[in-house]
This record gives sequence, C-alpha cells and structure tokens, in this order.
Amino acid sequence: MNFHEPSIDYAGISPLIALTVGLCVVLLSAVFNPFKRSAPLLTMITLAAAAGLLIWHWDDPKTLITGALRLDDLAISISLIAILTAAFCVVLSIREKATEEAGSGEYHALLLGSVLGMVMLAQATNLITFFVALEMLSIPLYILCATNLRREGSLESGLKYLIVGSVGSATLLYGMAFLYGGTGSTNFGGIADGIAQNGLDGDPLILIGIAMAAVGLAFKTSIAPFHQWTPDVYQGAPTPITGFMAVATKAAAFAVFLRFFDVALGSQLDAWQPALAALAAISIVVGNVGALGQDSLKRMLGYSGVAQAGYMLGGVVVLSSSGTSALVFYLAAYAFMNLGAFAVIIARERETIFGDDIRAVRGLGAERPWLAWPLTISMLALAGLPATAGFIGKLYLIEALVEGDYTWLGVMIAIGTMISLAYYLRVVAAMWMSPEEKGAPGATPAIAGASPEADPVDPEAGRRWYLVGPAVLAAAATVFFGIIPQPLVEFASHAGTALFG
Amino acid sequence: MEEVLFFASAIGALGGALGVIAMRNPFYSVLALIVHLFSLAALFLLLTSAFVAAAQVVVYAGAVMVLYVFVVAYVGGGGESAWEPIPGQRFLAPLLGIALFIELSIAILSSALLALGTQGPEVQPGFGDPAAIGRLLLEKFLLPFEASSILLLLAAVGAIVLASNRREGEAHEH
Amino acid sequence: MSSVLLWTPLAFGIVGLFLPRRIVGWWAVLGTVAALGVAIAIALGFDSGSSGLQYAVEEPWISGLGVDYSLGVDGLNLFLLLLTAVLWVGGTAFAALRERERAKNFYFLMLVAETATLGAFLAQDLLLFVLFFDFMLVPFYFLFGAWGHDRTSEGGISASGATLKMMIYTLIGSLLMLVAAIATGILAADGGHLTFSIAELQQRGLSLGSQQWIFWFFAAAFLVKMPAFLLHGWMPDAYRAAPLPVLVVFSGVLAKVGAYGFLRVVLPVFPDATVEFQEVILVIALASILYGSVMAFTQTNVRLIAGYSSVAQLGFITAGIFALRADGADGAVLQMVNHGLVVAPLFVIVALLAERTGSEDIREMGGMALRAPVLAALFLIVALATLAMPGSSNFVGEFYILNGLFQEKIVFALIAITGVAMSAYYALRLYQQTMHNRKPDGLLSREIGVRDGLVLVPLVLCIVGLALYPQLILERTAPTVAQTVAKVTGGEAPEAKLASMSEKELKELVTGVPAPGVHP
Amino acid sequence: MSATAWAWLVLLFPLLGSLTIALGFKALPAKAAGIIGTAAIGLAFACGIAALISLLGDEPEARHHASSLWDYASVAGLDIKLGIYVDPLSIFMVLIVSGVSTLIHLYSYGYMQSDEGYHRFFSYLNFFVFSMLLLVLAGNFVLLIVGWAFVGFASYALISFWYRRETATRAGMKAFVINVVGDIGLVLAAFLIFRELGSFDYATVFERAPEVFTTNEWTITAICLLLLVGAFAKSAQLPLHTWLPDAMEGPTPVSSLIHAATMVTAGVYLIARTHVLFELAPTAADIAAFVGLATLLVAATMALVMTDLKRAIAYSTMSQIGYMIMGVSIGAYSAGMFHLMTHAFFKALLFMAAGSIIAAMANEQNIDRMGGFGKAMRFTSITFVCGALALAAFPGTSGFFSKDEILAFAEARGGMYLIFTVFGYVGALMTAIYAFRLVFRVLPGKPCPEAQELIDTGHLHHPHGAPVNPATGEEEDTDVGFPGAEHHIAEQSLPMRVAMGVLAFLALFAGFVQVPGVDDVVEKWLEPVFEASALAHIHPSLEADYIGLGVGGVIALAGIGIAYLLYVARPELPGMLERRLRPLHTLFANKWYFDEAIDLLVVRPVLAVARFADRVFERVVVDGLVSGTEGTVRGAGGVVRAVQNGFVRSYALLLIAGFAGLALYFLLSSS
Amino acid sequence: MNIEWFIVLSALLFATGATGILIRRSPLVILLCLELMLNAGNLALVAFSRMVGNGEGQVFAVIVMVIAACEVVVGLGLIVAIFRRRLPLNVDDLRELRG
Repeated sequence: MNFHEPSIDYAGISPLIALTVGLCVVLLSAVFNPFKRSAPLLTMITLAAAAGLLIWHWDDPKTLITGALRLDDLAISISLIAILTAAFCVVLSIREKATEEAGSGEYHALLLGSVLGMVMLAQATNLITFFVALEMLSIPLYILCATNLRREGSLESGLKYLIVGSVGSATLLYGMAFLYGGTGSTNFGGIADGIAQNGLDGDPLILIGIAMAAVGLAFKTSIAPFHQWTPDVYQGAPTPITGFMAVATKAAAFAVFLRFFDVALGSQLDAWQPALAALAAISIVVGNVGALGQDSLKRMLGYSGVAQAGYMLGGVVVLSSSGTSALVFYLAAYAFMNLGAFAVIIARERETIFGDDIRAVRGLGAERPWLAWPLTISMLALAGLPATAGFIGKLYLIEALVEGDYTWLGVMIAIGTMISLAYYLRVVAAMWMSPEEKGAPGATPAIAGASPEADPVDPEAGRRWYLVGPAVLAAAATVFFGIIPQPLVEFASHAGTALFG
Repeated sequence: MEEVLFFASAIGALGGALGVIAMRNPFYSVLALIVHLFSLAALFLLLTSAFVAAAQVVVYAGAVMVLYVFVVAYVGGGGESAWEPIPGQRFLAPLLGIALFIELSIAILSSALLALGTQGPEVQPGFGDPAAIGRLLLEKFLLPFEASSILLLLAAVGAIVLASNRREGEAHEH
Repeated sequence: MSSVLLWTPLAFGIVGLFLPRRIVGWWAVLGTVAALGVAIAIALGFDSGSSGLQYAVEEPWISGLGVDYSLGVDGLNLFLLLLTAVLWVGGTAFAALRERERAKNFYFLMLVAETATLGAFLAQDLLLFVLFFDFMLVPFYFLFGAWGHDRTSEGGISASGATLKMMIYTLIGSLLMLVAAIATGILAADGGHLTFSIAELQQRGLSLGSQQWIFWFFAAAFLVKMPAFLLHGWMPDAYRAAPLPVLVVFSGVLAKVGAYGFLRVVLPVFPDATVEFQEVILVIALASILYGSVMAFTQTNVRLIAGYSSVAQLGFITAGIFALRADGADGAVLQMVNHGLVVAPLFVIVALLAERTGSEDIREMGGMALRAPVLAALFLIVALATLAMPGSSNFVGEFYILNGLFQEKIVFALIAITGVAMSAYYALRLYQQTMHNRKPDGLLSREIGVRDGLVLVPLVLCIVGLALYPQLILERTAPTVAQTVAKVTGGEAPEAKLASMSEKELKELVTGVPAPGVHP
Repeated sequence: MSATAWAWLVLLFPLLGSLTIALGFKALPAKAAGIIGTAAIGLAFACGIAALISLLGDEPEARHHASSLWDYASVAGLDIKLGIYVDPLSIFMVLIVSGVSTLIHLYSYGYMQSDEGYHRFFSYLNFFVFSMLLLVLAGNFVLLIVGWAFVGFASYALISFWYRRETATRAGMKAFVINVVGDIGLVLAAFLIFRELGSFDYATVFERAPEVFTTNEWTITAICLLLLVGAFAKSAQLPLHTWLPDAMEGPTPVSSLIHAATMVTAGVYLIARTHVLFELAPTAADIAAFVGLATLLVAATMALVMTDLKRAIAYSTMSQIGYMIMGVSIGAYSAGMFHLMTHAFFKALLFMAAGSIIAAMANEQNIDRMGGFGKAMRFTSITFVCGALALAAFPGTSGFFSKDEILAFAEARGGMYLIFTVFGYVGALMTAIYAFRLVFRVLPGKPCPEAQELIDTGHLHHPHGAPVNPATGEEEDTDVGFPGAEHHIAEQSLPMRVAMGVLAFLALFAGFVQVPGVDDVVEKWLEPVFEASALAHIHPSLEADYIGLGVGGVIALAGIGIAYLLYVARPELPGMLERRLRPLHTLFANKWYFDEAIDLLVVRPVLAVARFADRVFERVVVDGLVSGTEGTVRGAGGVVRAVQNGFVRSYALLLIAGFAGLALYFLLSSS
Repeated sequence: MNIEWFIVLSALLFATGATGILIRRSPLVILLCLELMLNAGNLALVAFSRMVGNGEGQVFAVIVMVIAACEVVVGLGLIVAIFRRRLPLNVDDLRELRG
C-alpha cells in the first residue's frame, strides 16, 4: 500500500514544536534532581522561544498540515496573549504552595501543555484539531485547579470543573458530529461549502449543531447561563492558575469562536446572531449582579469575568473586522487588568491570614502603596474608567457594536458597567478609605483563601519582586495603553484584517 | 437480518446505558457500561467501521474499564442514598433528558438532508478498515493524532500528580 | 497653548509625588498658579470679535477609532477655563494652609482633577470630551472618599458610601453618553470617514429619529452632573462628605460642565431634537429652580443650603440655555462663571465657620459679625451676590436669562422668577443665622486670618470686579453664543453680520419685533 | 462743567465716603468717621446745587441730559449702559435727598456717639444716600432697579443695625424680602417694556411709548401695574406696607432718613418719572390713586391708636405717602412732589425729636410711660411741636400748602376724582388728631421719672441694670454697640440742635415757596418734565385753591381741638371711646390684621411646601428612586447567588437547560 | 437499516447520559455517564461517516476515544485524591464553594 507523507511546513508549526519540546524537557527536569529547581526557568525559556517563533510569522498567514491549522495574525495575537499570561503565571507561581504540592516540573509541564492547547486552538481550522486542542487546553487545567491538594476547595473546584467541563465538551462534540454529518467535512471551509451545496441553509440539523457548538464555546468563555463553574473554580483554584485561566482560556476560546463562526458558519449569521446577542446580554446582567457584595476577591473577579465575557461576546456577535479587532484589543487589555489584580491578591494571600477576602486589602493604600496602586488601577480599568486600557477597550467594542447595528448591546454594556462600579469601587474603597484590618493570627480565617490548613504567613510577601514586579508591570501597561492605545490598536486591527481580508 | 442485529444491539446499548444510571452500586454501573460498550461495538460493525469497533473493544472495554474496576475496588463503591438534596432536581432532570431527546430527534427527522433516509452510499471494500483509518490518521489528521498522544502523556502526568502521595512528605520539608 | 494649559497641572502633580511632603502643598499651589497664568495669557490673547475656535490643536490620537486629540478655546469655554484655573488656586491654597495626612496623594489628585476638568472644557472632539467628562470624577471619588467626613455618627452615611453613590449616579449618565457619542459619530459618518470632531459633526447632522434618543442620553449625563431636579439624589450626601477645599472646586466648576455640555454639544449637534424637547427641559429646569430654592430654606446644614441653592442656580442656567435665544444663552454663560465665583468663596467661608463653631449647623451659629467684621463683610458680599442682588454680575446673568426666557416663553419666566424671591430669603437667612443674632455660648468668634484672607479676598474681588463690568465676559461670549443659538433656530448669524449690524437691527434680530421708529 | 458731570460727582462723594469709612474702620477715629460721612453728603448736596445752576443755564425744554460711563451689559440687543439722566425732576429729588440727609448725618453725628457701631453706621448711611441718588439719577430701568435694590439693602442693613436683637434682624429680613418682591415687579415691567419697545433707556422708552401703545391696551396697563408693585413695596402702600412699622427697630436717625424722608418716597418718584406710561394706562393710574387713598385712611386709623411713639409716626408716614401716591397718580405731579418735599422736612424733624425723647427714655418707646418732657427738654419739645403742626397742616405751615394742593387738584379734575378730595380731608382730620395726640401725651403733664431726673440734674444716666428690648423684654446685648447707659440729650449736642433747628424752620416755612397765586417755584421748576402730559396743565382755579386752603385750615384746627379735648381736657374720654368702639379699636390696634393675613396666605403655605419637600418628597421620591433601583439590582444579585448553590449537578442542570432553551430557539428559527 | 435510526439512537443515549449526570451523586458514576455522552457522540460520528461515505468521522471517533480515556484517567485521579483527603465521595457534599 502506498503512503504519501503529508507535506509539513516545519517553520509554520515550529511554535507548537517548541512548546512540545519544552514540555518534555521540563517534565524530565522533574526527574533529575540537579534540575529540580530549574523548571520555572525552563518554562520561561520555552514560552519565550514560542513567542519569538510566533512573532516571526507575524503578518504572513499560512495554512498548515493539510488544513488542520491556519497560522494568521488572529491566531498569533491570541497565542501571544496566552503566552504572556502563562509567563505571568509562572512568575507568580514562585513559592506557591501548589507548585510544591504538584511538583514544580509536573506543574509547569501541565501549564505548558495547556498553553500548547491554546496555541493550537487559536489556529484550528478543522473540527478534529479544534476538539483535540480544546481538550488539551482543558484537561491540564482540570488538574492544575486541583493541585493544591491539601485544600478541599482546590479539589472541589477541580472536580466541578472536570464534570461540568466534560458535559460541555460532550455537547460540543455532539454538535460537531451533526455539522460533520450535514456537510460531510470536518474542515471549517468544507463545512461552509457543504452547507451551501446540500442546500442546508437554516436546516434544523445544522442549527442544532451550531447551538451545541455555541454551548461548548460559551462554556469555555464562561458566558451565562453556562457560567456557573466560573466563580467556584476561580475561587478554589490556586490563585496563579486562576489568573491564567481567567485570561488565557477566554482568549483561546474566543479565537476559535471567531474563526469557527466566521469561516464555517458565517452563512448562518441571521440564525445565530440574535441568539448570541441575547446570551451576551444575559451574561452581562448575571455577571454584574452576581459580583455584588462578594467578599472573596477571586470569586468577585470570577463573576466579573462572566460579565466581561458578555462584553467581549459582542465582538463576536457583530462578526466584523472591527468587531474582531475590538475583541482582541479587549482581551489584551483584560489580560493586563486581571493579572495586575491577581498578582496583588496573591501577595495579600501570602502575607495576611485573610486569604483572598476583601478584608485582606483594607488600608492597603497606606500600608503597601506599591500593591495598592496596581490593584486600584486594575479595578478602575475593569470598571472601564477613562485613562485606562479598559476604557479604550469598551469604546472600541461599543463602536463595533454600533457599526454592526447592535447599539442596544452597547447600551447593555454601559448599564453593566454602572452596576460593576458598585463592586470594583468597593475594593478601591477598602484600600484607600478604610483602616487596615487587624486580625490576630489564628483568628477564624476567611473563605476558601485560608482554609483550616492555611499556609504559613509570609509577612514580606508584599515586597517580593516576583509579586510586586508583575503587579506594577501590568498596571503600567494598563495605564500606558489607556493613554497611548495606538500601538495596541494596530496590533488588534491586524487580527481583524486576518479574518476579514 | 440487519434489522434484527440493529435492534438487538440497540437494546443492548440502551439497556446498558440505563443500567449505568440506574444501578445503586457503582460496581454494577461499570458492568452495565461494559455491556453498553460491546453493543456499541456491534453497531459500529453494522456501520462498516471495523477499526473503530475494534478500538472500542480494546481501549474501552479493555483498558479503561479495568482501570475503573480497580478504582472502585480501591475507594469502595458504597451505594448512594436515595435522598435528593437539590429541590426540583429529581423532577427536572428526566424532564430535561426527554426534552433533549425530543429536540435532537426533531432536528434529525425534520432535516432536509435526504441522505439520512438512506443506508448510505455504496462504499469500496476497504472502507473503515485499519489501513484506511491509519492512512487518514497519518496523512490528513496527523496533527490531531500527535496531539492526542501528547494529551495522553499529560493525562498520565496529571493522574500521577493527583493520585500519588509522594508529596505528603516533601510538602513539609520547606 | 491649549495643551500647555491642559497638562501643566498634571505635570506639577507628578513632580509633586517626589517632593518632601512638607512643601508638596505649596508646590501644588504653584502648579495651579502656573495654570492660571497660562489661562490668563490665553484670555489676553483672545480675539473677542471672532466666534471661531482659537488656540486650536488637532492631532490624531487613536486613528483606528477616529478619535482626535483636538482642543480649542472660544467664547463658550474661555471664561470657564479661567474660572477653573482661579478656583483651583483658591481651593488648593486653602487646603495648603491646613495639615492633612497622605498629603502627596491629596495634592496629586487635586491637580489631576484640574487637568481633567480643563480637558472637559477644552476638548473639541466628542469622544475626547466624553473621556475627560468621565475621568473628572475619578480624582474626586478619591478626594471625597479618602479625605471626606464620615456622617455615620450623625445618622448619615460614610464618606466612601456617599462618594460611591455619587460615582455611580453620575456615571449612569456619562456611560450612556459614551454610547450616544459613538453612535453620533458613526451615524453621522454613515459609512464614510469616521470622525468625532464636534465642528465636523455639526456640519454632517443626523436624522431626527436618531437625534431624539441621542439627545436624551446626553441630557441624562448633563442633568445628573448639574444636578437637576429628581436626579440630585447623590448631591446631599456627597456634599456632606466632601472635604471643603475640594468642595470649593467641585461645586464651583464641575456642575458647570453639564450646562456647558448642552451649549457645546447638544445645541449645535442635535438642533432638531433640542427644539423638540425645549419645553421638557425647561420644565425640568423650572422644577430645579423651585425645588432647589424651597429645599435651600428648609436646610440647616450650611453645605446643603449651598448645595440646594446651586441646584436652583443650575436650573436658571439651563433655562437660559433652553430659551434658545442669544440673550438667554449669554446670560447662562455669564451665570456659570458668576455662580462658580460665589459658591467657591461660600464654601471657603463655610469652612472657616466650621472651624470656629465646630459645627455646620446654622442653628448652632450666630453673632459672629462682632468679633469678625471683615469675615462678615466678605460673607455679606458673597451672600448678596448669591441672591443675585441687582448691581451684582449674578443679577446681570439672571436678568439676561430671564429676559431671554420671558421673550420666548413668558409663563416659564413668570414661574422661574419666584425663585429669585426665595433665593433672597435663604441667602440672607444663611448670613443672618451665622453672623447676626445672639451668639451661642462657647462659640469662639475669631476674625479671619491673614493667610485665609489672601485666599478669600481675591475671590471676592473677582465678584466685585465682575459686578462693575460684566460686559467683560458678555462681549467675548456673545459672538460664539449667537452662532451656537443660530444653529438651532436656523437663522444664520455669522459674527461678521452681527458686527456690521446697527444696534437697532440687532434688537430686531433678538427681540423679533421690529424696533419701533426704524423705517428703512 | 455740565450738569451731568456734577451729577456724577453727586454720586461719587457718598460712595467714596462709604468706602473710606468702611475700609478705614480700624484706622479712623470715631469722630473722623462722622465728619467724613457728613462732609461727603454735604459735598453731594453742593454738587446738586451746582447741577441745578447749570441746568438753569439751559432753555427750559432743553433741561434734560443723558450721560453714560461705559457699557454695563450690552450684547444681543439689550444694550445696558452705566448711564444717568439729569432733568429737573431728578435734580429736585437729588436736592431733597442730599439736603435732608446732610442734616440727618449731622444729627446722627451726635446721636450715635455712644454707639459701638459708629463707623458701620456712617458707612451704611452714606451707602444709602449713594443708592438713593443712584435711584433718582438712573438713566435706564436696569440702573433704576439697581438703585432700587441698593436702597432696599441699605434699609435692611440699617434696620438690623443692632443685629443681635432678634426683633431687629427679623424686621430687616421682612423689609428686604418685601422689597425684593417689589424689585421683581420692576424687573418684569422692564422685560415687558423691552419686549414692546426694544430698549431700557428712559429717553428711548418715553419717546417710543406713545407711538407704540394705544391708551389702556393691556400691555401698557400690565407694565404700569408691575411698576406699581415696585412702587408700593418701596413706599409701604397696602398691602405691602407691613415692613415699615417693624422697620422702626432701627436707630432713630435711620427711621427719620430712610423710613420717613427719602427712601419710602421712591415710589412717588417712580410714578412721576414714568408718568408718560401711566397716562397711557389711566386704569392703572386710577388703581394707584385708590390704593393711595386706602393706605392714607387705613394708616391714619392705625396711627390713632398706636402707643409706640415711633410706630405711630411711621403709620403717619404711610398715610402721608398715600397722599403723594394719590397725587402723582391723578396727575398732580408737582403737587405730589411738593408734598414729598415738605413731608421730608417735617417728618424727619418729628423723628429727630422723638429720637431724642426716646434716647432720654433709654429706648422706651411707649407713650403711656412718657410725660412732662415739655419742661424737661424744651428745645426738643419746640421742634416736636413744629413738626406736629406741619403734619397737621396747621395753616401757614409747609404741610398746609402742599397737602391742600393735591386735594385741590383732585377737585379740579372733578368727576370721580372728587372722592379723593372728600376722603383726603377726612384723612387730614385724623392726621391732625393723631399728630397732637402724640404731642399732648408726651410733652405736658406730670413728668415721668426720666423727665424728672432731667429736670433735677440736667443730665441722665441710667443706673437701673442693662437695658431690655421693649418689644420682647429680652435683655439687650450691649456690645454690638447698643447705646449704653450714657445718653446724649439733643439739647446738649450742638450738631443735633443745628439739624433740628434747620428742619424746624423748613417745616414751618418751606411752604411759602409755593403759595397759590403768589409764587409757584416748584411747579415752574418741574414744568419741563411734565409739559408733554395733558393732566399737568389742569389747574385749579385760584378761588378753588383758597376755598380748599380754608377748609383744610378749619379741619386742621378742628383736629387739634379734638386732640386737646381728648388728651388734655378730658383724659378719661379716650378710655370710654375705646370701650364703646371695642371692635374698631381692636381692629386698628392690631393693624387691621395685615401681618396675620400675609402670614396665612403666603408664609405658611410656602413653609408647608418646604416642609413637605424636605420631609416627604426628598425622602420618598428622590431617595426612593435610588434605593429602588439599588434594591432591584441587589435582589437580582441575590437570585444569581441563590442559583449558585454549590451543587455541581445543578450547575450541569442549568447548563443543559440553557442548551435546551438555545436549541429550542434555533429549532423555531429554522426554516 | 437507515442512518437516521442510528442517529436517533445516539440522541437517546446522549439524553440518557445527560440525565444520568443530573441524577447520580457518586463521582464514579458521573464519570461513566460522561462516557455515555461521548459514546453517543461517537456513534453519531460513525453513523454520519458511513452516511457521507468518508472516513473522517471514524478517525474523529477514534481520537475521541483517546480523549475520553484521558478524561477518565484524570477523573479517577481526582477521585482518588479526594478519597485520600478523606472527603466523602459524593458530589453533593463538595459544596464549600458557592454563593
């Protein structure tokens, strides 16, 4: 029998290769004692290499291995966001209990695996690749969430994530099956053609397929009503992982969301556009009202993540170049805002007994300005106040929405933002407008953050470079792109044109 | 003849599935699943996909289920109480199941896709045999294939991380 | 020049963060003075004849989104800029005379606030305007919350609560305005080149349908900021929470931004909707006047008396704008400046009184005029200006406003003018209860100190100066205002024509009735 | 130098005086303040004379000049200049105002000496004179309003001069608010004038009015009525008069200057000034006249029963202004102004005399406690009597001629206007009675303790404790410059004597400038102003004049007689009458319940609304708006969190349910 | 035998699996139910692959099996970890995180 080896553009898949190799190396480093401590470093190198290789392909789109992947600026920009987030996560994981629990090597290997999945997902143009990548993204996360083995919350979050997540992917799979059945192809392009050829425009089979695919993706991007895992998992997971999840997963999922719904299902726009718009509106409301009065900061950010996902979904709904650009811009901004916040939360988790409870940041303004300012900026940015990247992002999104005749969704964003002020500013007020919380060590600890086996308090955590550094960096970026957004806008618009010529 | 086989295995699959969700004791559920899997394999054969059927039997009924049995044996599969703490769940769950089934069937039956009503086109003999699938895996779907292997690796690592207790000691070192 | 004015305070603020905390206060004052200098320079170089933009700056900012960094000065904002600069000097200096913790942050925020406010006045790009308009709040949020007064002991709410309320309340409008602004740009561009330049948008124009909803989104933002009747729920708490030096600039300037927004954006860009909703807005304005006045004379807290009186005052200003006549609008602009100039010293005085009596309740004050005649005299002048005593510039402002309203909508004018009578009562009551009548025991009445005097007296001198020569403002404002109003009423009134017109023709133009005795 | 230049100086000096005293209150010694103040007004008077002379230089019909310094507020077609208008009428007023003021300053120089607020007093006083002169010289309605409001403020400041007296501050507030109401009337009138005539300038307005308006057209009537609101508020005509009696809380010189001689006559001046408009709106003019008449009578009745010396005189002021308003409204312009002048003299005088008595009584104003001052304070008593005579229109005194001219004119117009003549004489009778009621109650009879002390020792000091406020009985707070124990007795302070002396002379003899058939200085002088008016040319025949004078004289004597009968010959009679006419007496004594009525109709409703707004509306609606929305949002949050119940299975349930819903939607939307 | 029969059957299995997840409380059984759902997907894939006559569906199915295996492994690992932590093996008792 004859076997034609497929033509493989190794340059094109070099980022994937880099990540894979790095993954294996890191894993091995865990085995050989001399390198035990080198895992973070190796991971950083891997990420840097991958990033470099991706940037190398900036602005020359190509299709790889028999249409399994499409490496274009959308994919690259999203991958870069994911990698950046991962890098932050690595730094923030230094001295994190979870790494010791899981073993530094394994921990970082899993992280890299997840990143690999994201990078692949961002490029996927084929149902099978899509599904595999999605799973490769998720499964390591299921594990990572649970890596703080001594904490019930961590395990619980892992299990919840696994169960609900698998239901999501099963649904997605089933939807894919329908789409494949309807069109006889697993390629996004092929699907589009199939729909046209078989005259399945608006056919129930296809539409249900779309619905199921939408559910699967909505789950990953934590769009209400498929969001319920989000607060619990965010709260339970080790905080660096939460930060990573919050941003990177969304980014990757939105990338494939855009690609899939544009390339494969663009023709069914009329059918799914209103539905997605409705979902966006729902999650804006649910996320924002849910976040009100949450004492656990991570949980609050979880809900806010739901709301933010709602805003971003708007970028998908209008399915336009500007929509895509807006979405990418927002994701980038969102990365900075969130990571800044999480960095500070981690620092406080380690130096107070309050874990991620809001009490942990009381009086921070006076006590630790270098933590207070970044957190403040993050909160204001998430609330979309001017002079931060968050404002520009909202502006960009709303502009796209109005262009796409979805002004009412823009208004929804405005309303959501109003509600969101109530909980974002609550944190700011706690930092600047209330005295520091004095709690005797061993006082009844707060929610998940510090469970019975609370980690030993490190009173200097608030001064460690690997916590303050990232926080300040993220905050600086947030403000910088709020005042000089042009470069980031350029970056994002590439992604837009990549998809819409 | 074909019909008989279909219905037989369909009943087997469905019965197995129902068994899974009906059995109080996880151990029996596992057994029910195995039944289900075997009947699925049979259905695959009816659909002239030998390789998938084979994989089904080997991977699932073989490896995975064994793993299950071990775990059940390890954690001890005590039956669960019939008490339902979530209000409305017991009532809504089946309802949703039925709704789901109805919706999906409607989608299938009301679809304009004519091919659904056929047995499918005539296929050349080699269809679905290991060679064909293998070629596809190595040519068109090389990437997913490789990727899934990496995924297996990750899963393994994860399983170790979660299940092994070697960290217990180390955790207290520093 | 505009850019210099805009960024000077911020620059000083940033530098201030790295100075020793002893001198940071005076450094901040220096910054505000520098800004004032620039503002004055601008005013001196201002060509009072023209109605066009001067000192215009236009750079692309976010080309991808069609947002430009474009500033400019004209008759509408010239004096509001001056007002801002002046009041910030006053407020900052007054603050600098007193100790406060976390001084660096305080003065940094003060200066940030000034830049933001100046930006709102200077911006000539719709989105830039919205951006600054929203951003103004942020520094004040911190200033109120972190340095404000907790009223929980008095059955009120905490400073952070009050400021949060204010924030959400005012942003409700602002965010809707953001959407509306974007919609304006896109609908106006209608597929073509996207721009948010206000001047450009005026040319393009929108369909009545879209104007109608956009109008209300903008109106919401501006009315809340003022605040207008029914939307003023945030004001009492915020005013009671705010630290007084901050309140000086806040109530002096920020409220005006709302009114200014109507003139700058709403009238020229949404003329049809403006005409359509004229009465509605007028009704709101009237309600504000009456309600504000009535509330002002039931209150016993000095801050609230001032607060509600500004509700009434802003009602007058709005009414003047929506008389949609040149004189009404001229009066409105003049009155914005006047009100800023009276309310600011008013709060300085309130601060001084509070320091002397340890209370802000007029029932616990009185009889201070004896030992503090100078303070009393200054207060008296301010009080009289507040009640728009004829002979004060405030009177001229109200006179123009009411005249405009009277000629256009006589009934509204008749109702509005009752507000004048009430203002006489509450303003004088405020003065009497504090300075006159029996002096409660244990109240120490002390004369105003020289350094505080240096803050207060210049402000009062501004009032007196304007009282003697309000024309100073009117003549520089008139051309731009005439043009703006002409946009709405349709009549074309470029300044060239205005200038060439004889006085009698002008009267015809304005009053509409042919001036008797003119027979061409 | 031109008349206008002098006029500007007239304005300048009082302003300068006021500012110098105000700014230099620390540096200047007390006496200096008094001297500067008096001098400033004196100079103003001198400049007034100069202006008069330079006016005399022009042809009678050319005796009006407008002049303006700079554009005050002149854009968008409202051109408002800082301009004055000089003509015989304004100069006439200038002379009265500055002249009387000079004397009163002189008086105050002595009277206020023991007062802590000496500087304050003089700077206020100068400021008042400046405002009043601004009012009369204003060249357009806006400036008129400015002056109008300034005098209002000055009177407020001086009424509540002793600002730690609750009664004083309250009275001040009352006066101010009522005056603001008046201002509003004027402002509205100005708007209407602008709308019809497109200008605020006197010259333009009076020139165009006849062309634009037809007689009694509603607009012009409205304008005049609005002007009247202003006039009534300022001149204490019904029903806006209630502030005037309370205004007596102020120091006596204030009462004599502002609330008798000058400010309160502004209404009269206004009507005379805008007579062009009023003649176009006869209805309005008649309304004014009737109000004047009503005030005249009502006030007289109150003056009959008042036991408070100053308040009694205040009511007489109201009543006299009633005459003037009546006069100028029916067209007796020069007569009205003439009465204004004479009244300024004798009323100022009366107050001064009363003042020195009250001072001697340590601010006791109740005439029941007085008596015997005839012997104790001879000079004062004489001047007091002179004033009373003039007020009672005793034949030959100034009041005699001026009051009579008005009534004669009314008679000459005939028809309905005879009413004014008849009731005018009724008023005159009452006037004579109450004037001499005061005289007989205060001067003759058994000396009261103070008087006795004065007779014995020749000077006064009050050992008996701190003074109390006669109105409320609360102890006075002396350190606000409330006159202390030591008092200056008019007799012993030269400046006061001079002032009173001069006025006494004028009160007696100023009438002779205008004796029917003999000379008519005032009328001649004012003629150019009113020549355009039709009414001004109506002249009572000479005999009519003399009959009138006769009647007037008789009535005056009768009144004095009655007063003598009641208060000297048969002192028990008043009590009897009082019991007989109980209801009438209570009505009069309670000032016809005007205060109560206003309180009930205006003050209470407003306060009720205010309380409602504060207690109910703000809490329920305004805050409700907030808390309502907030509640809904928080409630929604509660729901979301309740659904987030931690059961992974219910999460899955929601997920699948969501999918089912979505699928349903898609199925429905499928073709 | 027509294809739609197979698909409808798969739908039925899918629904069954879903119901199972909703009503069972033992994580072990829930994992089994997940398998049911995935298998339903597989059945659909294979059936469709037969219908359209290309092997892609079958390949997909094979890969899904692998993935399913991975999920099972991880799931079981979690269960063991939970067991180690002496926590009840009942998803209803794992609700420290909520609200």
